[in-house]
Parts: sequence; C-alpha cells; structure tokens
Amino acid sequence: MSSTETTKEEDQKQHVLESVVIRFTGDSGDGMQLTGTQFTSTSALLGNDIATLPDFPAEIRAPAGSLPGVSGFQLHFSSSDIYTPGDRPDVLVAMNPAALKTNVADLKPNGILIVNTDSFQQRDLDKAGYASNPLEDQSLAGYQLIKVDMTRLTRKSVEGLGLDTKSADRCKNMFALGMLYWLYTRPMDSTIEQIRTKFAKKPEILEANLRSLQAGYTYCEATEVFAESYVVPPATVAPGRYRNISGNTALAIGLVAGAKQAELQLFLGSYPITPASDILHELSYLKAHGVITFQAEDEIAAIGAAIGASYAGAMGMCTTSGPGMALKTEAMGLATMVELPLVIVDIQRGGPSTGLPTKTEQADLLQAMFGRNSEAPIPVIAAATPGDCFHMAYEAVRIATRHMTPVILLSDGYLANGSEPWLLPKVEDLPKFPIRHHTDPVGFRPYNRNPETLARPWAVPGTPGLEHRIGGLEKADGSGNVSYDPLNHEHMVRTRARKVELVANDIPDQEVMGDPSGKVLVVGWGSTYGAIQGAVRHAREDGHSVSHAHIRYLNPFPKNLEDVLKRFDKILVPELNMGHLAFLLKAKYLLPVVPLDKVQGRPFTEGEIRTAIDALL
Amino acid sequence: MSSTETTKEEDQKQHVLESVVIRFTGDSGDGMQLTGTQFTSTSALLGNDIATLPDFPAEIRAPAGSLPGVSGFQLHFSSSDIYTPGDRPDVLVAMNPAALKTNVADLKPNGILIVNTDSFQQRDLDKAGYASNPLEDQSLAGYQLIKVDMTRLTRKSVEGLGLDTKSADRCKNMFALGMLYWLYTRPMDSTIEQIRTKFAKKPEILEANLRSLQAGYTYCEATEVFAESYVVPPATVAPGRYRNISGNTALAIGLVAGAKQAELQLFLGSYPITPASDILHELSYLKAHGVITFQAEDEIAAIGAAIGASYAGAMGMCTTSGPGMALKTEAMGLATMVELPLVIVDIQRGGPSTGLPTKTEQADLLQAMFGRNSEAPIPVIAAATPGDCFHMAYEAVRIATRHMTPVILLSDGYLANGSEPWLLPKVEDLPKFPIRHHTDPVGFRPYNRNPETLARPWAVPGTPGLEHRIGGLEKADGSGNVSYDPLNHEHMVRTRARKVELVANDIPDQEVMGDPSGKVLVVGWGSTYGAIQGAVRHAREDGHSVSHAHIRYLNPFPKNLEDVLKRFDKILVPELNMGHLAFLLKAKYLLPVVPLDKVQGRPFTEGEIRTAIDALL
Amino acid sequence: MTTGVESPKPLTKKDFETDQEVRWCPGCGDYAILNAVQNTFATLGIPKEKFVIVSGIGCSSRFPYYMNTYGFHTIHGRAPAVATGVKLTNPELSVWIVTGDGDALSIGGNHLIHAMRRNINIKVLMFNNRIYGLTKGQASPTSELGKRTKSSPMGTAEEPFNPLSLALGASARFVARSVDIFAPHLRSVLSAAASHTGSAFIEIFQNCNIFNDGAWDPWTEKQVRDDRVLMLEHGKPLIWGKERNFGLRLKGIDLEIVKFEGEPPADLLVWDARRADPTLAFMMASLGDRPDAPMPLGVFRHHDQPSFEQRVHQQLTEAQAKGVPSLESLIGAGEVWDVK
Amino acid sequence: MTTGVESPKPLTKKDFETDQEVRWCPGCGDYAILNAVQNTFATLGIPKEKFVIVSGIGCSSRFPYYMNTYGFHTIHGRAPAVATGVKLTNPELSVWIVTGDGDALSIGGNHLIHAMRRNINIKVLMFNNRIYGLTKGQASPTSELGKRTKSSPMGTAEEPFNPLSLALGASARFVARSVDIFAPHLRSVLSAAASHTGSAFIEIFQNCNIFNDGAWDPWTEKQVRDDRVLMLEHGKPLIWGKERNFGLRLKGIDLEIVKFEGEPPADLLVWDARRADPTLAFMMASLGDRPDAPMPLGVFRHHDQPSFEQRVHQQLTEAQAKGVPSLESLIGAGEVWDVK
Ligand SMILES: Cc1ncc(C[n+]2csc(CCOP(=O)(O)OP(=O)(O)O)c2C)c(N)n1
Ligand SMILES: Cc1ncc(C[n+]2csc(CCOP(=O)(O)OP(=O)(O)O)c2C)c(N)n1
Ligand code: SF4
Ligand code: SF4
Ligand SMILES: [Mg+2]
Ligand SMILES: [Mg+2]
Repeated sequence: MSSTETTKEEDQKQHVLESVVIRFTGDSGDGMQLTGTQFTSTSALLGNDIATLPDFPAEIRAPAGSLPGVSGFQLHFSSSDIYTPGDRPDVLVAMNPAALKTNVADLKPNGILIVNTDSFQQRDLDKAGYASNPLEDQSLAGYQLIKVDMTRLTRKSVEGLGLDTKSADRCKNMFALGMLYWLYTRPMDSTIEQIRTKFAKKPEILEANLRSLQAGYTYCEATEVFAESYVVPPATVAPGRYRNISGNTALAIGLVAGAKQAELQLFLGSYPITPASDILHELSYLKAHGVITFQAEDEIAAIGAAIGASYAGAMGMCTTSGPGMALKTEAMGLATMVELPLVIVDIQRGGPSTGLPTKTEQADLLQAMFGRNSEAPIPVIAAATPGDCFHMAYEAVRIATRHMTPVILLSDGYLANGSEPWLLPKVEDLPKFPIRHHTDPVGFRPYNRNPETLARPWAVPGTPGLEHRIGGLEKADGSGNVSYDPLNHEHMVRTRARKVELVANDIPDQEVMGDPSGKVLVVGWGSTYGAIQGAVRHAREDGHSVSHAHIRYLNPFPKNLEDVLKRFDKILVPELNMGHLAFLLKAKYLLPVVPLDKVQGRPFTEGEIRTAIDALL
Repeated sequence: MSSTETTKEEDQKQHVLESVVIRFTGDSGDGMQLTGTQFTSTSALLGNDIATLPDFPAEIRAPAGSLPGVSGFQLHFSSSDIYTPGDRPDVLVAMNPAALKTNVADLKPNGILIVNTDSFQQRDLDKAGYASNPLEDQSLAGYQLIKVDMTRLTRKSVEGLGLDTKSADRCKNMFALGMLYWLYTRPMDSTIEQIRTKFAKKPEILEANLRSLQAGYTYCEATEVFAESYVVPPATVAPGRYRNISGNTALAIGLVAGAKQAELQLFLGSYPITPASDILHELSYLKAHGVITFQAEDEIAAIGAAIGASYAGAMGMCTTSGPGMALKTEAMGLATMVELPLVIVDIQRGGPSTGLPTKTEQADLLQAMFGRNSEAPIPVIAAATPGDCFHMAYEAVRIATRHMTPVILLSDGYLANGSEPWLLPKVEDLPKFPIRHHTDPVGFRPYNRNPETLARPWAVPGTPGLEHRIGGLEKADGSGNVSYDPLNHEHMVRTRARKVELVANDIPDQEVMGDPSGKVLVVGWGSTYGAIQGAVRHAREDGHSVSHAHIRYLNPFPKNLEDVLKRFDKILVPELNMGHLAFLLKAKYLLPVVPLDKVQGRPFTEGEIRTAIDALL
Repeated sequence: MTTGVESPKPLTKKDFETDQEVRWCPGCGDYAILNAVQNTFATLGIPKEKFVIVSGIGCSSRFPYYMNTYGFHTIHGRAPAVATGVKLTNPELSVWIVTGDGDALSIGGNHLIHAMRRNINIKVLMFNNRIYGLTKGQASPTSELGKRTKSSPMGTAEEPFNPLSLALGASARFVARSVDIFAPHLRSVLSAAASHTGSAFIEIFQNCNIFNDGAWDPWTEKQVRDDRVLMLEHGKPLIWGKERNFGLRLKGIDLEIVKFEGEPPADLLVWDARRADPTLAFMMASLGDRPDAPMPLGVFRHHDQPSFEQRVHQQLTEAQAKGVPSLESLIGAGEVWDVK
Repeated sequence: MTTGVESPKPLTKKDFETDQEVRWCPGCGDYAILNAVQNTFATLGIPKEKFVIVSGIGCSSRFPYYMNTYGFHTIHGRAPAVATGVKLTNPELSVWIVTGDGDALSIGGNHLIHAMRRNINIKVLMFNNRIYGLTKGQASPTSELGKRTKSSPMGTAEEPFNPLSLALGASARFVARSVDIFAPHLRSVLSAAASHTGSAFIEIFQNCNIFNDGAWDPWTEKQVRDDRVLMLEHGKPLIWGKERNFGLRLKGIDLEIVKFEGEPPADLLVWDARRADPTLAFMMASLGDRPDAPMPLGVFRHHDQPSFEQRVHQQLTEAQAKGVPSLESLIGAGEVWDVK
C-alpha cells in the first residue's frame, strides 16, 4: 500500500504547499470525526504540524440529514509552525446538503468543494431547506466544485462482501478519505493498520472499509477528477517523541503525573457533563495507576467527596463545566476555609445556563475568581493549548499541595476536544515534589503556618496524636478552634488572601513572545493562544511592533505582569467572553486595555485578531 | 406612672445631653434584647432619633455565664440626627462577668458601668476566665462603677407573688431597665403597657415584671446611686407617623408593597438561614395579604420554585444569605436565560463558608455580580438603612417586572437586625405599576422585545393561544426556538447585557450629600451608610471639603456616577469586605480609588471612617 | 398560528404536536412515549393551554419542545422544584414532569422525594433507560451492579435504586410502571395518574438504542413478555404467563410463585392498589429484581389524600376570610407614633 | 497535649472528651447522645485516631467539636458526600456522620439516599428533634402535618418523611432507631451499627427543649414508655406493655395488635432483622405512625452485603495485579512518532 506514493503518473502536476485546511462535514452518522482523526494522525506521522477543531451537534443523533445533525471536523496541517485549525478551509468535503449549507460560506474563494452527489436527492434538499439544488443552480460558481457519486461508488467497491446497504453506505467516509489522501499525497498505512485493529472481529466490515478507502484513492488516480495533487512537506519541529493529544486527555494524564510526582493517591469526584466527561472516562480507565474515580450523584457530592479525600490524605480533584461549577461554589468556600489541597477543573462551555453545551467559551473566569460567598480567594490557572493542559494540570497539583489550597484550572471546549501534536515531556523533567503528611504531635496545631507559604500542616485521620477538628466556621489562627473574635476574623481573612498572593513567588514570570516593549501587546489567556500567536507572528513578519503575552497564571498574576504591560503603548485583550481578563487588568493596573470580545461558541480566527491589531497600529 | 417625670427631687442635678449610647449586656438568658427594644421604643415615642445594634451569640443557648453566651444590645438615642448605633457606649450594663469582660473595653473613658454584683460569685468569675474579681481589683478604675445587687433586690421586689427563684430572677432585666429609665428621665408607660399585653395570661409574671421595673426606678430615686440624671430632648425630625423598624421587617413589607402595586401574587420560595430567616417568618404571617410562602427543601429548590412561580405569573422571590446564595447560582443563570422577573434577596453575613453566621459583612457583592457560569448579567441593588430596605425591596420588584429580569437585592446582618425610626411612606406616594400578562396571540412570539427595555412578553401558562416552550438552551431572538447559530448567540449575549444596561434609564441619578465637588468623596454602598453619613457630616461641620455618595444601584450604576466621581480629588471607598465596590469602580472608571476595608463581622464606627477621611485631606 | 379562542371541538393527538423537528436518535424509545402522551392528553378533557410540561436536562428532558402546550426545559434535576412553584401559583394547571433516571434520581433525587412527600399534584414521568443518554453513556443510579460504561470500565461498584421503592419510601401516594412500547398500557397508566389527587410517580422503561440497547428486552421482548411481565390490575388476582398459569400468593411476609393448571387457586393475591398502607406496594416494587419472578407493571399504589397545593390555598382562603387587609395597615403595623 | 504513642491501655469515655466547652442549650437531648457515643466508641476496640466524625450544619452537627477524634464540621447537608471521600480514600477509618433531621433529610436528602444505595461503610446518626434547632425553630421534614412553627404559623401543609421508610426505600441495609435518653438501648444500637458492613442509618429521637420541647414525650416519658414503645429484638417475639401483655402478629399483609393474658400466643411475629427482603422492616418502620400502635425501637434491618469501598478497592487491586504501570507509559500511550 505504501507504494502508492510512488505510483504518480508523470503527467500529473504535484504542487508543494506550506499548509492546508480541510473541513470534513456530513451527517452525524457519516463518520466525519473518524475521517478527520485519521487524516490527522497520518499527517502527524508524516511530520506536519497540525491543529484540529471537531464540531459536534448538540443532539446525540439529530434527525438524519437535518441542519442540527451536521457534524464537522476541521484540520490544519502544515510544513511550518501553526497555531490554529485555520480560519477558512481550502477544502470542504460535504457529504450532504445540510453539511453544504451550514459550511460552504466558510470555504475560501475558489476553494475545493467535494460533494457526494448521491445525497442530493429532493428529500435531502428539503431537509436542508434548499429551494433549488445548489449543485445545479450556479450558486457554487465561486468554488472548484467536485461532484462525486460517492454512495454508488462505495457500494460498488464493496460488492460481493454480502453487506447490507446500510453497512455498505457507512463506508463512504473511507472513500472520501481515500480521495483526500490522493489529493495530498499521503500514505495510507497507518489508517489501514487502524482499520485492521478496529474491525479485527468483523472481517467483512474490515474488508469493506479497506476497499472503500482504496476505491477513493484509485478513483482520483483513474479519473483525474482533480487537476493536480499536492505535497505538504514535514514541518521542522523540535526533535523528540510525539503523540497527537486532545486537551482532555492531556489534562487527565497531567493530573495523574502531578499526583504521582507528589506521591499521593489521586481521587477524582465527578459528575458527567459535556465537555468535561472525557476526563472522568480517561481517569476511570487508569485504575492500574491507583486512580480512584467516584461518579457522584451531582457536582456538589463530587466536590464534597474530593474534599473528604483530601482531608483523608489523597489528592482530591473534581472536573466539571460551567453549570456544574456554579453548583460547587459553596463547597469551594469550605475548601478555602479548611485549607486543604484540591484541584477543581472547569472545562468552560457556551452559556449562560445550559447555553450551547457543545460549544466553546471563556466566560467562567470571573466566576472562578469571585463566584463564592464572602472572601474566598482561590488560585486560578488556565491552559493555553491541548498539550499545555498536561502541564497546567501538573501545576495545579503542585500549587494545591505546596500551598494547601484549592486551585481552579480553566480549560474549555475548544482545548478539550481539539488536538495537536504533543512533544512528550520527559518524566525526569517533571520535578518530583513528594508530599509527606504531618505526623509529629510535638507542637502540632492544625493552623500552624509555614512562614514562607502560610500553608498549614496536612495532618490526616488515622495519625495517632494529631486528632483535631476542622470546619467551615471561622477559626482561631494556630489552634483552629472556632473563634468569633472580630480581630481574628480580619486576621484570617487577610491571611487567606495573603496565602494566595504568595503563590506568586512560586510561578514563572510572565513571558512575552516578540519584543519586550513596543506599540501593541496582545494579552490573552486560555485557548485563544493559537489564534493570537498566529496573528502576532504574521503581523511581526509584516514588520509591525506587536508582541504577545499569554497569561497562564490568572490569580495571582505573575509578579512582573504590571511591568510587562506598561512597556507597551496599547494593550489588546481578545477573549471569548464579554471582557473578563480585560476587567481584571483594568481593576488591578488601572490600564485602559482594549477588549476584543467574541461570544459565538467558537474560537477566534487569526484574521479577526489581526484586524484588531491593525486597528491599533 | 407618667407622673414620675415630675417628682424629681430638687437637689438632684438634671443635665441635658444631645445624645447617649447605652449597651445592655448579659447572658443570652438575661433578656437583654427585650430590655434594649423597650428602651428603644420608649425613646422613639419620646421623639428621639435612634439607631440600634443587637448582637446575638452564634449558639442558641451557649452555656450560662460563658463568654460565647453573651448577648448585647446597643442603642443610640439623640435629640439630633444620628446615623449609627454609636461607636462607643456612654453606659454599659453588664449583668455578669462574661458580659463585662467581652464589652468593657468599648466603654468610653469614665463611662457609666452598671454591674449586677450578685452574679460575680467565684463560679461566675471562673466561667468568664477572670483570675481575680474585677469589681475589686481596681481594673475598672477608669469608669464610674455602679455596683448593684440586682438579683437580691429583684427577688425582694417580687416577694409574696409565689414565684420560684428562677422566674423571679428572670425579672432582673426589668430592674435594670427601671434604673436606666430613671437615669435618662424616661416615662415608663409604654413599657408597662407592653408588659400588660405580653403577660395578660400570666398575672403573677405580669405583676413581677411591673414591680421589678418600678423597683429599679425607685432604687435610683431612693439611693442616689447616680449623682445626676439626664434629659435627652426630642429630635426635630420630619413630621409624620413613625414606627421603629428592623431591616428584615422593612424588607418583607417592601416586597409585599411591590407585589401589591404591581397587582401580582407574591410567591416566596425560601430555606431558613441566618440572618435571612426572619423575612420568611414575616411573610409567612401575611397569608391574609395573599402571600404564598414555600419553605423548600434547600436553596436550589427555593429559587427553582420561585422561577416556576414567576413563569406561572406570580412575582417569584427568594431570600437567603451567602452560602445559600452560592447554591442558587446555577438557577440564576436559568432565570437570566428565560428572562422572567425574579427577586433574589441576599442578607449578607460573615464568611467565607459558614464563617461567622450571626455577624455582618458586605462580601457578597462580587458574587452577586459575577457568581454565575458564563455571561449572566443581573441588576444588583442594595439597601442603605433598615428603613431603606422597604424602598429597595419595592424597587427590586419594579425593576424585575418592568425589565423582565431577575434582580438581586443585597442587605446584610447589620441592617437585618438593626432598627431605626421609620417615617411611614404614604401608599399614594408608592407609584402603582400594574402588570398585565400578555394575552394577545396576534403576532405573539415569546422573545419579541419591548424596544425601550428589551423586555420580552410575560405570557403565562393557561393563556389560550400562547402555548410556547422556554428553557436554558440558547434561543433565537424573537421565536425563542433553540438555536445553535453562532451569530445569534453573540446577539443574545449582547442583548441580555444591553437589557441590564437599560435599567439605568429607569433609576434615579446618583445623589451626593455635601458639595457636588471637592477634595474627598466618600463612596459607600449598603449598611455603611450611617457610619459614613455621620463621619462626613461631622467632618463637614469641622469645615472640611468632604461629600458622601451612597450607591444604591450597583448594576447598572446610575448614569451620572462617573461624572459625580470625577468632580473630586480623592475617592474613599469604605467597605466591610476586601474592596468589592472599589474593584468595580476601578475597572469601570479607571479611577485610583482608596479602599478602606474592614472584615471583622461588625460595622464601621464613625471614628474609623473619620480617620480615613482625615488622612486624605 | 394558533388563536386565542378556546376551541370547542375535542382535542386530538395532532393538537399536541409542535412544529419542532424531533431530535432523538432514530429508534429511541422516547418517540413511543411522546406518542402515548400526546394521545392521552387529547382524552383528558383539559384545554391544551392548561397543560404545563416541566423537564430537567437529558434526552428525555427535551420532551416539552415536542408538545404543543406550555413547556419549560429547566436545569438538570430541578424540574420538581420549578413545577412546585408553577402548581402552587396556579393550581388549575395540569403540571407534568418529564425526566430521566439521571435527572430524577441522581442530581434531582432530593427534589423528587420531597415532591412525593408533599403530595403536590404533579405527575412525574421518569424515562428509565438505565443510562445517561445525553452525556453519551455513563452509568446512572438505575444501572445494574457491575455494568460497564464509559465511566465504569470495570463495572459499577454500586447497587442501583429501585425507583418505585424509593418513591414509596418517600411516601408517594401514586406509583406506577409501564413500558415505552406498551402503548395501550402506558396510556392507561397515564390516565390513571391524571385522575389522582396529588403527586404521581411513573417509571417508564425506555430503550436507549444507542448507549444501552435492549436493556429491558429480557422483560419486554415479544417472545418473553407474557412470561416475564405481571400486569397489576386493581381487583384482579395476580396471574401471568403465556398460558396464564402462574400466580402469586402471600406466604407470611413473602411473595410465593405458584404454578397451576386449570382454574387459578383461590388464595392468589388479589391486587389492591388502593390500600392506604404502602407495604404491599413496596413488596411488589422489588419483585422484578428477583431472577425467578416476573416484572410487575401497572399501578402499584393509588391512594388519594389532600394535595399540598390544596392545603396551602386552603390556608390562604382561611386567612383572607375576613377580607384582604390594606397595604397601609401593613406598613403601619405595630407601635407607631406621630411627630408634628 | 496528646502524644503520638498509641496507648496500649483500653480506651475510656474520657479519651473521647475534648477541651471544648459544649455549647448546646442546657437540657438539650444532644448531651445524652454525646455521652452514649463516647461510651460506645471506647468499647469498639478501634484506636481513637481511626475515628472520623463528619457532620453538616445544625445544633447536632456541632458534635465533632466535642469528640476527641478526627472531626470535620462541613456544610449543610453535605456530610455524606465528604464522608464518602474519606472512606473511599482510607477504608481503614471508622467513619461516622452526625446530622439533624433538617441537615440529613431536607438539604441533604439526596446524598443520604445515595450513601444508603451505595452501601458505603459509614454510620449515619440522625438526631431527629422534628425541628430546625440552630436556625431557631422552623418546621423540618419530620415535623408533623399541621405543626405551627415560625415558618408555618397556620401549621405545615405537608406530611413528614418517615426517615426509616425513606432509608429502606433507598435500600439501606442497616436501619435502626433509638432515643437520646435511653442510654443502654442507644449504646447497643450504636454497637450493632458499628458491627455492620456497609452503610447504617440510625434515627435517634432527640429532644430540643427550646423549640420543640417534649416532641417525643408521648412515647418516651417514664409513665407511658412501656406501653408506647416496642423493642425490636432479633429472634424474640414482638411483645410490649407495662404488663407485657400486647403482641403483634401478621394478618395477611397487615400488622395486628393482640392483647393477651398469661402466655403470649404462639403466632406472634418473631423479630428477624436479618431478612434480605426489606418488606418486614418497611412495614415495621411506619407502625409508630399509627395512633393505636407502639413505636418500634431497635434494629429494623441488618443485612450484610459487600460495601462500596470494598468493591472499589477490589477493582484497584485487580487492575494492579500486574503491577503499576509507569508514568512514562501513560504519557507515551497510543500512537507516537519520533522526530529526529
Ligand atoms: C448541572 C449539570 N450537571 C450535569 C449536566 C450534564 N447532563 C446533562 S443530562 C445528564 C444525564 C442525563 O441522563 P438521564 O437523566 O438519564 O436522561 P437521558 O439522557 O438518559 O434521557 C447529565 C449528566 C448538566 N446539564 N447540568
Ligand atoms: C446552605 C445553607 N443553608 C441554610 C443554612 C442554615 N441552617 C443551618 S442548620 C439548619 C437546619 C438545622 O436543622 P437540623 O438539621 O434539624 O439540626 P438541629 O439544629 O435541629 O440539630 C439550617 C437551615 C446553612 N447553614 N447553610
Ligand atoms: S442517546 Fe439514547 S436516550 Fe438519547 S435520544 Fe439517543 S437513543 Fe434516545
Ligand atoms: S436549640 Fe434545641 S437542639 Fe439546639 S442546642 Fe438548643 S435544645 Fe438542643
Ligand atoms: Mg437515562
Ligand atoms: Mg433538627
């Protein structure tokens, strides 16, 4: 099979491209996610840099052929560094009219549009609300329209295997994939390997998938449906071992890595919620690593159990999304009061309320900062890319245990489901920070404080001689006894605040990409990293004085942040919300930052950020 | 009885004072709250201006004689306008050593200290942790110490009534009250009247109370225990009918007034929590007014039911305090999304977590602003004085119904339990704003919008022809159908934000007490009103350029607020938290405001604010 | 467009259909339930604008969108709370809750048991597919012990709730069970619930063909159904089986299965759903958990008692017997004084 | 100061006392319960540092402060959640919950029923004073219908929960009831709970002499007690009365009271707490609600089954049977490629 790469006819032109954006779209039953991930891993193995953006419908299975039932997967692969899944696709694969309708507007002018003509029957057009057939009415004149009767061709390719029509038709995503492999001169080995593993127990399905894949490839070769094929050479990325990783997977193993390096039992209390559930799933498969997962009756029980676990000496954690986060706020106050380590992960999604549960957003930052009764300060950190979720999860554990405090880690739907090639960290580069619970009764008092961090001792039940009581009532510093003393209360409120501020001693300085001073600084946080990075790099290539600071540590801010900000004339703050970070920066540094807010359930494009940068130059 | 006023012996000096602060303290079983409220209502009837501050122990009944069992009631009465219960008492009544110990430090130098010597036995001293008897060891030398064997004298006065010792001893608070009535030349009629009503069914107890009251009075007259007695003449307050009212009572009847003027059924869903429970109690007594109260299983059910009630056409409300507020945040998001009127009352208390449940604090402001997942803006208003709770409750209903939005009303423990003489509002001065639910099916769509307010129609179940569905998923503007359209989402997020901003058209301009420009503006919100007002007035009397702006409408701010702020050189923001309003002002107006934070579970004193003002002058 | 005029002609199923595309997976059991509910509502003699359907979050909870009545898709687990506010405010409305096994029993368990205890006149239809559908297949509180799901790869470590036992323990006065695809039975159970004064809990076995396909097949599949299901009919002896040759009788405090030929024995238990004491219903609720016994369906308990909203409004009426006091009187209550 | 050395001498009540002043109202029933718990703990053969007491919020929930063990005074209603985390993390600890009728059944109802369902080895002591004590006297979910309280001036409009029925409906496997002032009985019930594998629910009648004084007097006062209380003793016939001349027997599915003279009739029900089927316990749980019947006290159900934490740790053990994989293997799982 791998020989296909070398069988190109001489008379076909082969262009070298720097990068390409493909979007596969079809009905949720059409297997577009699989097609996308296969193309992704093939490209990753080929050494391209990649970024992906899956887009699921909110329904499990919306009616076949309907607009809400459309499922999409966009991927950007390149021979140079890339930061986003791409603003607009170069190629759109539309398996049915609904997919065409909801996606074609994004396709680049003169982009390649591949459609499965077999699914453009009157009934299909009606479902998508097309008055006339777009394949015939000239409305697609601005694109390179490639019409392929994929269903028929797929059925043909699997003839004789005894498959029913439904099963045969399921293979047409492989046909489409085969076509794209041809178009971009990709080897099919890895996909073939994976099909073999996946359908090992169903030989006819296996064979059907292989045949369809090959059929799609051969079809291009035979028919010259495409005038040319392309090559996207490998990127020059840092040497090392790579894996394609989604944010949720990276986050899950980052939590495990943190707990392991702390030498603590990992306890996850969680309640399923999109887009956080996958972390629960990932961790529940890791029992061999000693991970305990507890699927609780609700989010309050989940955090309650996590607090109990930390109290008993484990690294308690909980993972959720916005609405679940809202439910945990009372318990977060308790965790703050009893000063136990705890990691609270919020995979943000579109809101308010149930909102757009499968879409992305960054609008929980102020909730993370202030969404608790009274003064309950908690460190807040955020991951910037799918791979960075690993690192920040590890950081969350480190900060929580060193400072005896709950820590909120923010990610979002875009990071959670998006993926990127991830240079595997070396375990020896992950510092160990073994935690030893307090055992010495001499001089023990539950609210004695470490002078450097103000952390209290972690004394766990079962330890002889350290019997003590904790709880949510205000307590005397030192003894931990309940105290209604007014001055002690003020002291404790300020101590808890100070304790969080001291985390700043323990986090890296804010870095800047680009010059350390200049005209415009783009300040971002979380999943906007890629779009900002891309926009800023390109603006810099165009000679503009722009830099990028991406804040991973949001509470407390890095100590040098004010200094960093003040070296620029203007500060642009793009966010997928109504200006949360901008608000914090204004209140903290009294700087007239310029917010760039987008709240559409989807990430920024590079172009949007570039436009805003240009406006400030 | 009222003749006692005129029977003063000629040789006793009678001084006229402008104002006096008394603090009654004793064991929780000693009836100090009753003593305080009696003195209060007598003084109110006499025409004094008054302000009070009860101080309960956190325990229902802490052990008798213990420090945590001390209960106090401070009251300030005056012939001129006053704004706080006074910084430090002129007179301290201490019924036992524990009360003495926890309170004497506050007594003014050379203040009058009245103690019940009978309760200074060794056992009592031990319970309070006194190593030696303070009545004998000169430690009280700085005060006018008045030692009275009240228990013995009270027992004596009720002899022959056949009371057991316990019941007899319960009357000693009346003895103390009688003494204070003599000292400040107060008539006893109103107290006598109330004793008669209260104990109508227990004639011996009635008689015992009357006798003890009289005995205290006579004791002073007979023994010349006090060198002089005092007169505090009536204040010149606005004419009209008055009543002494606590914040919670005012708030409860304000809610009723709002609902009545809106011609809506009032529905309260609530779960008991200190210091909000009294509103539930008050309202559950008002069934004759058509008020439905529902004591729910928890705070989530309480707000859920209130949302259901609003959906069905009632004025849904819920009342709670910090931890309960934290639990309601997910449901608040739902209310924001379905755009129904709802009043959410938060009587703030000391936190975080269970914190100091019986103490006051203002630290829920940022939670009220931001404590919800994603973008869920809600108007926030706050009451400034006990009586103002009535007005702001009424305002909450008005805004909620006119703008079809949840509204958060903030009060706190200090307002809730404190009281002041309240000039009864005339019902004709409370504008009616009758609400008519939508009934016309022509052109009806659930998310049509009023162009002025962006409010949607309130169409309630049971109305023929308006059947429709609402919910927490994002919806298309107009039709209200579920919509995952990215641009609609952005439109809706901005529309909901704009809707809240438009409330600014419907609230009064920010007022300033003092000159409209100058050196220092003290900006407050909520229960700090009295202390700030007092401090600013006194500073102005001393010739300083200081003014006071008290913000009742916190989200959105009054339209002229920025203008008001910018007319002063410096802005001082005193708050019972770590700087919430200061934070909002900084972020919104980029002004370098000076926070003055106090987090001790108790209100500011005038002195504290004055000191901070002086530092800025 | 609908009009404001109350139509005098009797309602039909069509009147309850909306223009919204139904978005459950093809083959989902929810379709059949939607059908049954639309059919039943048309027969209840209640004008369509008086129906309110409140739901939480889940596949099942999308139900209100497909019913042309008033509908409120609330938040996860809180439907009973919202419905309580609706019903207390306007007792004339016919208030129904549609919920799932996760929504009702996991996050919403507390509201559910309190609604049952209060006996508020709300009908709870719990679609039990023994899985979290909407979040794509985690274990629910009704998933069998040891069930392997996305969140329990080695099987769950906990016994499920028996939803009917739970409801009865919370003193539910109307408790019933039916199956998505048993249309006539389901309709009759829904009608019985509608006729009850007070809260009603109806468990409906529902097939999630995506994440838990065939969960109820051992009882409901055509071939086995007659042998594996026991229909509870008030006043009738408990008999089942293709040949109707199995019966139940009491033996002390246990239920005994009797196989007979010909006439059923005289001592078979005669079903009495109207008992005030819930013990018999409780006993019957867990019968289906026994491997040797059939799954009882039908009305387990139907005990009328004054409902919560009746009692609440009774108090309002009493309190207002002497008229509604004025706002002035409220503002000026207690001790007042005049300053001239 | 305590020392780190485990004392070899047997524990006494004193070992469980703290230096904190006990802050319940004088006369509160909580004192007696504190006494009984301290006494019982001393006899269980468990080192004192292995006890953890978790509570919610309420007067009752202050309990941990007065016990010289590990204690966690959490937030309202959430003690079962926190305790679950403690027990799952360290199954060797002896984990007890102290809660009130409001804490456990109102805000905390859901966590309670799930703890029962899961059968996690945690002992729940619910102090039932039928009122909210700490918040000064509102109705609780166990307050009688029509009870006048601060929040229900015309009386409540809702039936209370029967806590034992609720627990049994949630499939609690150990369910018992005792009384604050019945010290030996209470101690024996506590010991029985300690001996059980899995979750235990113990309702303790408790007098709140401030807000609901005498709530249990009709059953527990010296004069009436013998006639109004039925002690359930495993293996013994159900007999009560000052003269021990009343008994209970089954009549169909009902409990019948028999008055007898001399020898008790042979067909009296013999108490069996160990039945797997919960029906009998359920039937007995509501007996006390009948005005003509005595209040049963003692162990209603005691059915051992593997506990949740045992099952969870069993899975960990199995998964680790082949050793614990390295962090490297986790990081480098799935398809990887090398860039030179
Ligand atoms: C507060 C909150 N937590 C979690 C979720 C995610 N969630 C939505 S539905 C659901 C469970 C659905 O299961 P079930 O109630 O059985 O309904 P089904 O989909 O099976 O009909 C969950 C966990 C949510 N929407 N809100
Ligand atoms: C979230 C929250 N809501 C409400 C409260 C107020 N609260 C404290 S204890 C309590 C009820 C106590 O009743 P119960 O559990 O019966 O305990 P008891 O005081 O009677 O022992 C309530 C409502 C709270 N602390 N937290
Ligand atoms: S996931 Fe299951 S329950 Fe949900 S719609 Fe699909 S089949 Fe129905
Ligand atoms: S209020 Fe009642 S329950 Fe609480 S401590 Fe006092 S007597 Fe006990
Ligand atoms: Mg389900
Ligand atoms: Mg109680």
